[in-house]
Amino acid sequence: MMLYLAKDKLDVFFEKASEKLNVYVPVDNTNGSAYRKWTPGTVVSKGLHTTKSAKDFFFPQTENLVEFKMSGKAIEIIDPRRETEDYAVFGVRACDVRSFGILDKVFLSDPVDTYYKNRREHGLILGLSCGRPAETCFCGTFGIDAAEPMADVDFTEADNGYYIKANTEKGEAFVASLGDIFEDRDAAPAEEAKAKTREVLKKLPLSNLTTDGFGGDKLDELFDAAGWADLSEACIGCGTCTFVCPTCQCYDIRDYDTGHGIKRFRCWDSCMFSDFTKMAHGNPRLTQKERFRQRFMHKLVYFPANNDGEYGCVGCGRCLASCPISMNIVKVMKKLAKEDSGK
Amino acid sequence: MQVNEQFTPTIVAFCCNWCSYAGADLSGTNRLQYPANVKIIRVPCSCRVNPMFILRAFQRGADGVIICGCHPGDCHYTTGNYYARRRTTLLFSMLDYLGIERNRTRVEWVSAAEGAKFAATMNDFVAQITELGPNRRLEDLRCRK
Amino acid sequence: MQEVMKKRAIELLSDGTVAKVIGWMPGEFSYDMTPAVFTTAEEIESNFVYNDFCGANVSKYVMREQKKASDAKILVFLKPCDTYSFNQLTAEHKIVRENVYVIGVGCDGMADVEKIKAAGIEGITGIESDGDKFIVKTVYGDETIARADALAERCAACKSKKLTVYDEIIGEDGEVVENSGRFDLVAKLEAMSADERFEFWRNELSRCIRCNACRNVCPACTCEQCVFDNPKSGIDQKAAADSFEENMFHIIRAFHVAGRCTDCGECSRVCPQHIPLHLLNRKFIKDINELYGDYQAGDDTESKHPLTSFTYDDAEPSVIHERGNE
Amino acid sequence: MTNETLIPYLGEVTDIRIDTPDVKTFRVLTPDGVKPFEHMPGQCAMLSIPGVGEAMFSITSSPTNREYMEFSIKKCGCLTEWLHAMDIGQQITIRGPYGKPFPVETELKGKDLLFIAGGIGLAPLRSVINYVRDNRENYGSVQIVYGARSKDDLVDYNEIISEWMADDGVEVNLTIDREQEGWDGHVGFIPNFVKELNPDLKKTVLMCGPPVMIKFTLAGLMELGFEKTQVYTTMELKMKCGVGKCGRCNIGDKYVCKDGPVFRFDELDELPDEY
Repeated sequence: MMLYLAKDKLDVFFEKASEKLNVYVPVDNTNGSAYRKWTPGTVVSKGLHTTKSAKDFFFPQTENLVEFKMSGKAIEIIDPRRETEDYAVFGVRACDVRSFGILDKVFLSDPVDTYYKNRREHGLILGLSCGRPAETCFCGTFGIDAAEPMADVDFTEADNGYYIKANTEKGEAFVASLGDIFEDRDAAPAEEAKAKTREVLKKLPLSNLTTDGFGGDKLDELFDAAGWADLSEACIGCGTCTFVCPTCQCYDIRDYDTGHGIKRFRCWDSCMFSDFTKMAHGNPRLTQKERFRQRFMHKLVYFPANNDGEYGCVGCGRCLASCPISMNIVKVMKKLAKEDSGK
Repeated sequence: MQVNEQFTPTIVAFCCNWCSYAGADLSGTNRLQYPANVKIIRVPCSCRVNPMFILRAFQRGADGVIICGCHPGDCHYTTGNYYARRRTTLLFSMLDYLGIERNRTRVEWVSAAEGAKFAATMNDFVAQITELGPNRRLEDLRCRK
Repeated sequence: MQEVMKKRAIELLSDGTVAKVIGWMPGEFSYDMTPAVFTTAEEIESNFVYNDFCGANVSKYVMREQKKASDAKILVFLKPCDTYSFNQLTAEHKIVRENVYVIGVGCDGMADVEKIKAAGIEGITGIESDGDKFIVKTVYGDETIARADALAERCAACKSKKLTVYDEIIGEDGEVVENSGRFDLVAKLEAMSADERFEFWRNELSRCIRCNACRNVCPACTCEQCVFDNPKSGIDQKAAADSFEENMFHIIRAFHVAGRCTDCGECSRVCPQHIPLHLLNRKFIKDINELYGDYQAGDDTESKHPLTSFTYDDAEPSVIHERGNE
Repeated sequence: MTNETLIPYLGEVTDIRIDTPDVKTFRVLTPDGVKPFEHMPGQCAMLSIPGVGEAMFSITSSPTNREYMEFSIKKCGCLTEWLHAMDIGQQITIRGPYGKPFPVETELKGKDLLFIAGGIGLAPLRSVINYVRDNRENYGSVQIVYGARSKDDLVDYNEIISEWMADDGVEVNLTIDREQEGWDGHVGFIPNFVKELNPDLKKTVLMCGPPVMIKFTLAGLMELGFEKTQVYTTMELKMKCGVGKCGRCNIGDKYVCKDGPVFRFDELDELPDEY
């Protein structure tokens, strides 16, 4: 048996949940979607992915770290943080759920990033299994099952409603707190829907992509691979791939002078930008080739080397859809693997 | 927008060194009054005013920006203000297009002899901005005091 | 067309006319071509593609290649709209024209996969052109879409199918399109109230993630160092931390290319957040046309840009304040 | 203040010494007049002037100095220019200590040490040198090879002459790049000087200086018969967070701010050549 929520009761669910915490849902905008706070009347997007990933919730694009007041030679240091509210994010796909685990490995490792941790602890993830994966999806390559997001609570669409499964204590408590809006039902339709999704996943064009040839021990072979020059040739050095990526976590720390104080904020940064490693005495990555290589080496070699073989990519396919010149991690992996096997 | 009685706008006036700044000077020596909340920034020529200057003035809390230069034909550098004229026209049009109150910006040609015109212009502009209220559409919230 | 292009590229490479060829290489799904530089006949033979999805404007790559080696002879295939950018870059001395062999490629408009996806077609594995429609193969079964419905937004309002610069032509040269309707949306916005316009642009620009794709892809953005990257400028904002910065970046960028923008539409094409950035550039073009006379950047390499010229009786800035509907 | 990694402590500059035309040494205390925090030789700290920037600097003073912390800083960028322009009493912000120190309590113990420094490269090594001098019984012989462009560019020449040279069991070899009036010491570049000195192969080398000096000196040491496992250096890359998260100083699977800045050359060999 499984808990079930009829589709026409989804709004009731959001309303009930909103009494306890802020609920964010994907909402359509021009040719894409983004998370918005649910309010009565909000229409939930039916799309597969939000344009940006859900990492914003824990690691926002910009965030104030600390403020300074300057007077003469003296400085006053102010911690600007306020209490974080509890919130839930609905409609998170399996790939994005996995990405949070990857971000955790960075931000929750010693020394813990308290800004991130705070948001993470206040957030509840409501996963949604995929029904119609896109051609750009390759989560299977990284061992992710699009039918089982493994979030705090998983929603599976079937039988004109959602089948609900809590995977964590936090999720269970949340489901229990909503009381009787769910009904008990036989789980068979949910299993059927998942099986159907898995069938589609097998048919996807990138379903045969493997991580063979990549990993923490492949530094020497891959770093000097001939393919990087061709692959990076057309790269325009923008940050699109980085900013839509659910696992990219590099950041910059900058000061902004407001005229009556200094706000020190951090913001997303991209290793694809020419000034990423530029310092007073020079720049160790002078051309786009090196910057481009860094991004993919980090996901496919450096990250697994430091994290028990786990790759820094979840196969969500956002970069495939949004790169201005259609260069992406799949093309990189295929070309380098081909080169490697040709040796 | 509700007009706040207490509202005293911050006005930034970019004045060309050769005409308008001298005009401001003359209005001062003639003891003509214009509000103290007009902050004059002296520039070598009205065409020195980069669109960025105007935006940054708004960012840092200006409620109105006025650019004053020599009358067309009288530019110390012969043609500078002709270029400024095209640039400011296009920029103002763009700001208007973005829905930012068009009356927050103005260009006036004020010669070195027009001290009275300078004071009158500033008084008029300050009144206009006071009526518009504080700049909210082109404001950097971090800079709000 | 692809085969003719390949043949000419190989011929010109073989007879030494050029040393490099700028074209496209295939992607994974037949709609995701990547611009590429070829140096051998074998590479072209096996990896050169040209189809309805090669919309990227490659004129800026000529500049990049010349920066690496200024005297290398380069072959580039340019669509009509790309030729305008090419001319503009030549006029600004960013491209050495003598070292480029331009093959103009006739164009009837490029397709945009976003439009196909927006029509609800998912899981695309292959797209075949079939007369006035596309047959789209997907994991959920085959679909068809009319070519007109898959046409990129910018191509639907094409300003010109005329090749303004070429050494030879493949396909057919076209004409400047009269009444292209490209200013319709701008005019619609102008007719709105200031509040509506503000609302419209906040909604669009607030999605900006400052990935810089619009800037980096823009053939008019050729500064050695952008003011937004220069730590000494005081506005080297890396992220749009405030709504003001979202506005400023796009106003300044549009202003800096005003008069030089050829309206190629790359900025809107590459925006991952689908912000209609071309509407900013088109506003400037429309204003310039109305205030200072019709001007098309990249028409030729001689005429003076409207912002580096003037007439004695230009309109006063006050014309803006005297317009209708506040 | 809190123990938040990204929120700095307050520091106050209590003394500024002009060492060379472009190097000044800043003494930093907390506003209460105590040392900001404890560290080990080779570790770094993030110094910042709010509104100007934040950057990583190696701590020049030795941990055995219980009273204050010192930073020798060369003027070369935006922040350092600001630091050079400030007066005594100026408050700054400081956070740290960051990075892995020289292994003074493990691998270096009991060893004969050879320090090779070029220009401002003496800054991180000075901390080790003074630490070793203060714990003399734990280490063997100490030889210091230090070179700069000119006599005026030798950082804190005073301490070198009056303290290091006066120490028993510390050999100091100085060199400058070009002949100069009032200089009767060695003239020549460091790589060649090291070869001329022909140090004992048993020594462990700690080296820091401009990349080109490191490159040629290392080659020279290899020629003499040293092993890469005997040579340590300390690196510099752009850093923002200092705790291995912002990704800027990432080379291979290492983060220079966390896994470095001190590396042994055989460890560096395993990293991609991107520094």
